[in-house]
Amino acid sequence: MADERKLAYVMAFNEAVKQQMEADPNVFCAGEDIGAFGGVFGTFGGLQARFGADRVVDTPISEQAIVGLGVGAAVTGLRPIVDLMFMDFICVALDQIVNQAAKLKYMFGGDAVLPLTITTAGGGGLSAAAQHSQSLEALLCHIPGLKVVMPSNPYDMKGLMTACIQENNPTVMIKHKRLLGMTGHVPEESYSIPLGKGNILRPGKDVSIVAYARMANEALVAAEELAKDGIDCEIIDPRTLQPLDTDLIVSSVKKTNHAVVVHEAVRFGGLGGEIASQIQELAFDYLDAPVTRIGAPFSPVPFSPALEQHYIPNAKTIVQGVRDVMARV
Amino acid sequence: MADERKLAYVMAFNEAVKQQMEADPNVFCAGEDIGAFGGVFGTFGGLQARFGADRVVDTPISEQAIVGLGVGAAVTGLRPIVDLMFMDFICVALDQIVNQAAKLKYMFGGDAVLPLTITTAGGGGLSAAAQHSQSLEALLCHIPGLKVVMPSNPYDMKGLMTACIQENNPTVMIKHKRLLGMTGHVPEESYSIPLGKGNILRPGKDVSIVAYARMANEALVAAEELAKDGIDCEIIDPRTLQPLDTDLIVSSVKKTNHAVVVHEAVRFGGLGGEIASQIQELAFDYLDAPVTRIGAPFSPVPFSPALEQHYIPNAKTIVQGVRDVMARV
Amino acid sequence: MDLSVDVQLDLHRRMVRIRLFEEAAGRLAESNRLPGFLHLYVGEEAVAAGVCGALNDDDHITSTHRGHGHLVAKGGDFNRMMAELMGKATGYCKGKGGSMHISDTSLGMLGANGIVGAGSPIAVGAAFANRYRGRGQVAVAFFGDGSTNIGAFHEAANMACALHLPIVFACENNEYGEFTPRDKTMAITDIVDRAAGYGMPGVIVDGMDVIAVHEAAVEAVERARSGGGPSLIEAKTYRFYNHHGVQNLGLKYRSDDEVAMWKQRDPIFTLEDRMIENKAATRDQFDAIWAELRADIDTAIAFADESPYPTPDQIMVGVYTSMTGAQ
Amino acid sequence: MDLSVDVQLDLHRRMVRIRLFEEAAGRLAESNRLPGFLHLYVGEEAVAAGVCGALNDDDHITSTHRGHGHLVAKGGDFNRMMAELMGKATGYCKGKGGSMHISDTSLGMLGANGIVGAGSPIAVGAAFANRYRGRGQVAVAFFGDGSTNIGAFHEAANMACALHLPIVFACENNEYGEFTPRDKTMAITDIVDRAAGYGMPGVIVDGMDVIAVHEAAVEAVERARSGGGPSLIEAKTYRFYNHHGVQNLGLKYRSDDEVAMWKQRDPIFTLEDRMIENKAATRDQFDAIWAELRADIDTAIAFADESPYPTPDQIMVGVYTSMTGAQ
Ligand SMILES: Cc1ncc(C[n+]2csc(CCOP(=O)(O)OP(=O)(O)O)c2C)c(N)n1
Ligand SMILES: Cc1ncc(C[n+]2csc(CCOP(=O)(O)OP(=O)(O)O)c2C)c(N)n1
Ligand SMILES: [Mg+2]
Ligand SMILES: [Mg+2]
Repeated sequence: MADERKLAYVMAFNEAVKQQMEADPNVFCAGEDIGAFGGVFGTFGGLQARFGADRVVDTPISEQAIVGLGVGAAVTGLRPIVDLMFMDFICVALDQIVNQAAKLKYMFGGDAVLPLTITTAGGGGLSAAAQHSQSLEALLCHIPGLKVVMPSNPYDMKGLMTACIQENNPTVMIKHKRLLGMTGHVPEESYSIPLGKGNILRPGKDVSIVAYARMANEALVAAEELAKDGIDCEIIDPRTLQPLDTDLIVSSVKKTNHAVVVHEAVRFGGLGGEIASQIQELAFDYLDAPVTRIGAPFSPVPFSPALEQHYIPNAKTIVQGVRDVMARV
Repeated sequence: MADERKLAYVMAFNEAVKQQMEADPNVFCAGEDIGAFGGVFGTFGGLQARFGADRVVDTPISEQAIVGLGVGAAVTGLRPIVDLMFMDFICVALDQIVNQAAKLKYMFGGDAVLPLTITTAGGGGLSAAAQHSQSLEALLCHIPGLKVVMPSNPYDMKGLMTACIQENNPTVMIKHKRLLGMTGHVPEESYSIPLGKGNILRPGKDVSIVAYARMANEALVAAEELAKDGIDCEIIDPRTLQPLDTDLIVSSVKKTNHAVVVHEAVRFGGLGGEIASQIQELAFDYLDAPVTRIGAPFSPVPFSPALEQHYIPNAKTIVQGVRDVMARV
Repeated sequence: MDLSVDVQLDLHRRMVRIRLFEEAAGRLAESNRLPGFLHLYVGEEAVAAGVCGALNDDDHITSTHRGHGHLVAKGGDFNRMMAELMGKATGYCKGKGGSMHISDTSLGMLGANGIVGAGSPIAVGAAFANRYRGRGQVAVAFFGDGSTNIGAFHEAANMACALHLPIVFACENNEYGEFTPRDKTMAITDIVDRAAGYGMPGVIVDGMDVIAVHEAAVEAVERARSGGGPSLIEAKTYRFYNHHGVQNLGLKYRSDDEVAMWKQRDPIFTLEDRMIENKAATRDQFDAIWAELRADIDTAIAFADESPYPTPDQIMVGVYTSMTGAQ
Repeated sequence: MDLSVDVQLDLHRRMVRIRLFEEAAGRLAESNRLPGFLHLYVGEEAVAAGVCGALNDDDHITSTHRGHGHLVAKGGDFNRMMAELMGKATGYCKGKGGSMHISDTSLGMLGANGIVGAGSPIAVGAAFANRYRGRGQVAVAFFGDGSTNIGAFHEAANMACALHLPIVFACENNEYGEFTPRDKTMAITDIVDRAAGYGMPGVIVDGMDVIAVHEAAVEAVERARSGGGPSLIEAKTYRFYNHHGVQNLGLKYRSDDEVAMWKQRDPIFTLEDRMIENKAATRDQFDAIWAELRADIDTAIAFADESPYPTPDQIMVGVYTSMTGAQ
């Protein structure tokens, strides 16, 4: 529709936070430069002006204490949103994420509720080099107690971020830096998308492409290209990586008999291994070819655009991967 | 042989360190309680008395600075061995491991050599609960720039630890806490086992079991049980998880047509997903059944022995997993 | 400050409860009836008791690997504690946490913690929430001398000061981190020297004197409660047993003389002697208290012994608040 | 200390080299000729120059996200620096690191660093190695005011003091971390207040006065070299441009007056004026220096422009020292 409301991915995030802060006085935000400045990506823009410095808190450069602030405030009854500017910085705060936030409830025998949302920005494509471009979701998805979300478009961003804030468990919401400016239809009213429910971005019958975050969009481009060859791709965006919508993925593969899993993260040890393994475990007899995984090669993210553009998977690599799978006899 | 030299796993580690310190004055050790006390598991026992407090250094409780000490000393020409008492504590130091040690050389355009060995102790079975029992190797294996080693017996421990110290890249040597007292043949003279070379612990023709660290030993027990049913297991211990000996694994599966991958880590997102994916990618046409993965369920490690004994995979779960794979038609 | 006899007896009771619980746990551990690691608080009772005696029920504390003392001082239930240490289903954590994660959120005790330093940032979060709600609650972070060398402590202390939160940092300086003496791991003698670097007041107290600890805690808690911001209390204390377990393991790292010297300053007996001297209490009274609490311990051990172990179907329970995320 | 004219000219030259490099980089960034983030050092030249002027070639430094200034001050080559910023194969890091990872281990410059605080522990390692080898080398950790709030800084400072290592902690206190002023992120005014908490001496210097910085650095370096252990120098300074890039982005977070006040205290012009006043140098001399170094910059830009980009086959090169671990 020509007159549908459009919003950028970054503003969809912002709107979800704003609406939840309006709805629930226990929601607050804390992070570096998110207050007066609105966050380095503008994700928290305008929120301090609206809700005050007590609810939109500028913090020191102290990622461990930022997450700890969230853990302690969540377990004593608030609903914190704490921001780690770049996903690479989860490494600085991982103890609070993995050993505290994720495990507290369990270690306490269930006697704790942690409605904590950790937000961060992942992915490459900005020539930001090896410490500001990583996709480290595999580290988080392996940790019982966490939920991990990576939206691929503005609509999902708003709905998933709303769900994260409303969720009674620690969630990690990973924005993709290269999608911040992506615009799309986003309803003004508040809505949430259930965590753990994937989405068929494009129905198809020949091959199932499982792709998330920016790669879901690359897969859509690839599918158009492949359609010209008569290859009809079904694109599944799991949206939430933990918990993973295994049913959706497996039932698609049972239909198409071919699967390609794509992520921007390093291929070795990435979440693609989990997804591919589940597919072959649960749809073994339906597979006409091995599940193919597409991911970054085994090196840190290089700085130079001349290298990085070949490092990150894209529509072209996906086209090639799908062709290989389909060509197999 | 009755008179072959036997040594405990922990002493095999100790002997490798001692011999390398004797051979190379640039090798030193640093960590918490490793000096006068010899390390909480006795791994560094006697070394400070022998080499002095300048080469076997007690540090503050500062895991980031301990690894940083190693990074800085390695890049300026020494060969540090830095110890993180429990593997769970890599979360405290992950930035120095993942963003510094692993990437420095690459970010410098290759202009750096980092002969750094990080040692730690992983695994459960001691009722040490959720923050002292984890198997987090999957987090490390996903990171380009690191090598990751998990020996399953004293012989491999000495040879692999020697290789780690001699290696010109950052390595993480993960001792398994429940194997520390395991004894076995260990030659007195120094020897090294190449990183990246797996080992066939037991040859067999019916099913390939890929298992490492303590699970390799459980697999050996399982194999005896399964032999009674006439199932002949081939057990592959990759020993080094990064780089992984894919060739050895795949050629075994091509022979047996069945594969079971076992680790103590949480199944979801564990390294088993990578191994299973590689197997189905490279030996798809040889597989008579899907690759089965055995790992811990998706919860933190519980404290009570009444729970933990059912949480960690063991010979019994492996027997069951293999039977299921073999029963499939 | 002149503490009333009631307050003194309250502090005494908290200390004796800790002592008895810990001695019992130590005995059980020595006869291999407790699984896992056990870090005893014996010798340091005055710190937990003196500080928690200054708190309300709805104030929060975070703790360390050495956490039983803090939970007892905050009002922890012997039965559920002992059951937890034995890994029983009736324990505080239903057998999932054990000694290192013992907790009671209803008492504001946000968990023992197996990661050195990790409790302090969580206390900062609790303090933030307390101010946010505006009901005058405060938070206390307990931590050891050794833990002040780790980054998390530093970040927590600084953030608490930057945000001017209602929190007290309570340091148990027992001069050792595990088996390594303080002077090998820091170039300062007093942890309180770190307070100025964050912009908060700090005070050293005799950690073997529960009255001294309590008076400092009352002042710090009052400051926090009334909007005066964070402060640090360094209590000089000593653990009478080993870092974990009871006996010294392996090499000897503390001299007999040193241990004996500190044991002479036993915080409980010191208080009893003083109160008797001041005619604030009698030996008979104290004997009765010990006897009463000893009986509670016996009850707790019996309760724990008779309690069932959790069943394997409980492994996956309690990972998420509503079970949706598991595979 | 009375610095010789030669030393003053050397410090001046280091500063001008930084200024020219950074101004050129800023211009290139504004015309979109530099990929990625760019954190300029303009305004803070006296710190890198004053400190590095006190070091030998084989001493080590670690740096920050704002690292060009440190590399230039340690003797970095314009051509390779400019090529790196453009992502060219001839750059210091062969195009793999860029601005945030620029480094030259042969000059003892152990890398700019994209993780705030992460350089300091690495400097501690270098200092350890230097003492271990016993050749009298020292290490310097450069870091910002904001980074002193992160755990890694704290652990590094404490460990250096505990091990009594030959190291100098050089703080560039420019009063902001990104877009947030110091008083929002810490309750102290002077970073030097943190030194006592580690047991090291600390000194505040005027970071716009290269002579003052240099004199403090000479003393600290001499202390470290002669076995006197770590110390901290806090240089009060200011960045003239934005946190990254040149223009202020988004909201204004510093007043025009504040920026103007600091710009008046330009470290280079201050030194030039003083030297001219003292008859230690003439305007002509300075003009010649600027002209000479400007020509070097032009050469560097041309070199970088003409250099090839790395080819895709280079992606997997340099991950491991001998390529065995990759898949
Ligand atoms: C991050 C981390 N590092 C190391 C350890 C191992 N550890 C447990 S207790 C302890 C000593 C703590 O010393 P201190 O803070 O002084 O407390 P104390 O035991 O003396 O009460 C150490 C090193 C740990 N649990 N966590
Ligand atoms: C661990 C980490 N947190 C946050 C950032 C983002 N960041 C980059 S520079 C910076 C400000 C650093 O302030 P300061 O240390 O004072 O250095 P300055 O930029 O003022 O020179 C921040 C927050 C980062 N790179 N690393
Ligand atoms: Mg201590
Ligand atoms: Mg600054």
